[in-house]
Amino acid sequence: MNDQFLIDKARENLKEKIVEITNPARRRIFLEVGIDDLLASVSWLKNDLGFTHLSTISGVDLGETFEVIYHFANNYCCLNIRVKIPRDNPLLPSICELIPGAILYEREIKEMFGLTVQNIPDGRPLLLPDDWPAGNYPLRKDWKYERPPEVIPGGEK
Amino acid sequence: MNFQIPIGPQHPALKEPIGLRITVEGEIIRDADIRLGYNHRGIEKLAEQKTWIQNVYLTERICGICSHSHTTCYVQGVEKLMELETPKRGLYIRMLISELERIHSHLLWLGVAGHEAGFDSFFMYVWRDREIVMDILETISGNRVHYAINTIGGVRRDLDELQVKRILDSLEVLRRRSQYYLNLGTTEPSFVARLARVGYLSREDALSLCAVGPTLRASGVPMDVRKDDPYAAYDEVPFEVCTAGTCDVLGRTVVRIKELFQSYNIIEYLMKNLPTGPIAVRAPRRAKPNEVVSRYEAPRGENLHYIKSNGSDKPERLKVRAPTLGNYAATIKMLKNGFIADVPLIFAAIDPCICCAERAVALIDARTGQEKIMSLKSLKELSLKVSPTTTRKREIEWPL
Amino acid sequence: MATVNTLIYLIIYPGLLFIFLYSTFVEWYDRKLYARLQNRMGPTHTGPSGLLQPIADFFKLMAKEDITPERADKTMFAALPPFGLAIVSTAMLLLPVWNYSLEQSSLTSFNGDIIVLLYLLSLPTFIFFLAGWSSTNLFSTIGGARVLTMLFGYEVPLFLAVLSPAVLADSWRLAEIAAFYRQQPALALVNLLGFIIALICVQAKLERTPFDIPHAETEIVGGTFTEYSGKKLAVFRLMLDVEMVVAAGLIATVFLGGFPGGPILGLINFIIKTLLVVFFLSLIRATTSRIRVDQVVSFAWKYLAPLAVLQLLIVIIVKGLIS
Amino acid sequence: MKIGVFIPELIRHLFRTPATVDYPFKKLEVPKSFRGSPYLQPELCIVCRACERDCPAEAIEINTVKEEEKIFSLVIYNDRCIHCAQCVDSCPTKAMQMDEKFEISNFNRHNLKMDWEFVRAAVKPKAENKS
Repeated sequence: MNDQFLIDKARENLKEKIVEITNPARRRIFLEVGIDDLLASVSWLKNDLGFTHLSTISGVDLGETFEVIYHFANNYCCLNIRVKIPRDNPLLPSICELIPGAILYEREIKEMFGLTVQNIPDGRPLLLPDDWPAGNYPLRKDWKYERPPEVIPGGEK
Repeated sequence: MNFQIPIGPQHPALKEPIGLRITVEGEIIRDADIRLGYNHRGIEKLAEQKTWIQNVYLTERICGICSHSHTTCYVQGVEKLMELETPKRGLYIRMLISELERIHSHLLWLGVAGHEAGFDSFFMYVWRDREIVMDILETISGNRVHYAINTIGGVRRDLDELQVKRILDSLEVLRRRSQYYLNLGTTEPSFVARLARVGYLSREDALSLCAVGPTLRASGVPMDVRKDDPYAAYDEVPFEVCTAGTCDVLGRTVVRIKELFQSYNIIEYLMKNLPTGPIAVRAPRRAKPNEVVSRYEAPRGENLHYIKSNGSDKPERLKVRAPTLGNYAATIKMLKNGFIADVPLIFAAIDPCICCAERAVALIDARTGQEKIMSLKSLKELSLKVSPTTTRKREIEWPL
Repeated sequence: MATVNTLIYLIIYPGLLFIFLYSTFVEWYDRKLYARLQNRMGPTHTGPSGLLQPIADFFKLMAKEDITPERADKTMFAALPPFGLAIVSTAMLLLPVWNYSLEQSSLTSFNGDIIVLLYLLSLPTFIFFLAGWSSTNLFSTIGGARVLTMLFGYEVPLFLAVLSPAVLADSWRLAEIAAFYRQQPALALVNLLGFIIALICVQAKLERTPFDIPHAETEIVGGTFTEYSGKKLAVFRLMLDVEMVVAAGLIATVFLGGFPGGPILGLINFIIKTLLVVFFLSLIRATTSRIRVDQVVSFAWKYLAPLAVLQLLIVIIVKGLIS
Repeated sequence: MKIGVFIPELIRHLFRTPATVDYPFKKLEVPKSFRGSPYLQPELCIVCRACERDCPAEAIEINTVKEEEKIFSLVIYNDRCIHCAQCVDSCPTKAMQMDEKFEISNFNRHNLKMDWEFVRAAVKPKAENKS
């Protein structure tokens, strides 16, 4: 297994579903697919190539769009599937059917970026407090946290 | 009859806050639920406001036990972004610290496992011998916990002959002691009775729930980033990936002790083949717009940092996936149908590092949305206030 | 004179004052030994070599805030610690230290006192259970349930193991059993198996590792004692110490030949023999890890109980041989 | 499985000196390169502000006292300091150094503040640190 083999495989199987495929470094492949093709790509990756280990799901706020990257890994390579979803309609299909271990990462990304994950088996808040105000998504770029002035207990400045 | 037990956020078995809610039937666990966030510090958000060099120390503070893992993972990624060629000697010293950290982390885990099982003597002995590693780390880096040896482009402190000799000498002691603990941990009847056939996680479950590190390897999956995706100079160093087929806590113990021996071999190789030359190159202050996925095998498993730069002196996004987070889904699976008595052991068996897995913003009042910091006095008043509705009615029924 | 003597028995020796001082000393001994076995220092600074540390701990706890949970059964919650202490102190009086004469039975030494002593040693277990239960804390409740579950495991082997020497000595009086083995020390060897079983069962009764299941801190926080604080906890701790002394004294009486020799020599005998037993108890504590409650029950019924029966059989055979 | 496999080790250690140290009365030695708290050698400081810029904990503050007389003040907030020694690395003239104190706890955070008022030094940065 090498990078070129994987890229060829991807081109062969996914064909026009691929928006972009890059290989910036050895053992690193970035594959961009459309949001509707995500489940098909993940299922191909899992069933045909045997990538069962999902390392994590990262989200990036690009302003107009959100970029969600699924980092898969096997014994050779780290393959990253990238999808872009528009900010005004942040819908993301859940991959928990295929990869049960994705649940915590999906819950995290749901909370932090305010994405709606469709068909998520368990959508309760994970990291943020129960009384967190609705509509605040900390990792979005427009969410700014102002640091309160430092209060030193029992001390006069 | 079912009833729920809260394990945490504050519990003697947990050294850090995490919420486990366990539904039990008598002593048998029927269901488990996990709640994070008690230790969430917003590091990912904070990292976007700090410079590349400041973030080295920020990532170091993600975790105390595997502080070197996070910096190495981060620094490796940033070096790729900045297209720096790290000198060989720098890489070797970096690997030395990471293996020493693995030894100290595994020994710490072994002690904690003993403590959770009520085997305090074992705990004391293991931790005593762990001091050897801590002392070496202190002499090399100048601190016991946050080594701060990494910098972008290499490492910050060099090794001298005396230190190399000291490391090689202490390896002998550590090898002997580890062999003793391997024998002891697998033969002491009461300890084995607590470890064997506890927290079963089949190979299939381990793979589908994306477990990492020793948890995965104890289920018989040889997955180790050092072998699969060699970073630093791991492709030059001979070592083996340790696995066990028992899929239980005993297997995880054995995998960790075997990994100790591999680490001793790696350190021996590193010290005997230490290249000469500079230890670091100078790093620029800015990085070109790019992205990188950096992986690292921390003592607890695969550590992944996704770094995106935008051309400024600050990262655009730093995503940290600590190994413990990857193991939570598997832990819930392991807890089911176990005994209450096994909760601390099963939970400890993934070597949870909760502050790793979480990265508070501030106390925000739910009704008003306003931030406030409660004074000690008002907290005291709140705690002393007796609810008028409390009755002395007994609600708990016979649990057996 | 008899009244003065009785008062001395009750209050000074082997009564309350002696119990208090000696049990704290035994706690110190246990802690120090446990620490040294683990290559630690143990209590160091309060008094010479930290001798006064348990007493300091006791008074410190006495001074701490005493919290009663809102939902707890308050009367029961408060009554249990002194009640438990009274029971174990009463049990202490039954040990044949000085307060007995072989010829004549008295209030503290009579035929059948071994049964009374065992009965008094069973009561603390129920005290612990009730303490856990009346706290109404979830962890306490589980701890209380575990106390009772364990009781079913170790109580029968303990009775069998302790009573078999009595069978051989043909007496139900502690003083007479001890005197019997003093006269025929070789026969004490017959009870070696029983001695080991009794040590293990006493370890379980005292809830020390590997049987510290009812208050396993890493599992169920403080178990039965989760809600106890301040004075009540101090009394409970003292009670456990006294129970340790009594249990060690019982084993020493039954298996090691008692404490002959009047006030002074008897005291020395008592100290040496109980410390020996406590040494074994500490060693067991240091050697093992905590086991699960289901493992306790299966261990007790699979191994301890059959071995105790075997011991009884040996005793009956030996008894047949010598008579 | 063996019963009592741990006993020989335990008994052996019963007669050995404990591994622990009677801490506040006896202290272990700190290694030479220990990273304690940072301090300034004001005669070397050229006020390049590298330490202030690189400090991850924002524990260093440099203020101008009198611009024309080149008098500056440097404050180290030791209550915020994370003892990473980045300031030592960043300093081109080695004006920042670490001491070897480790018992710096205090009841009042303000007592941990250290400040210097000094005239800017005219030392040239050393070549090897610059390249």
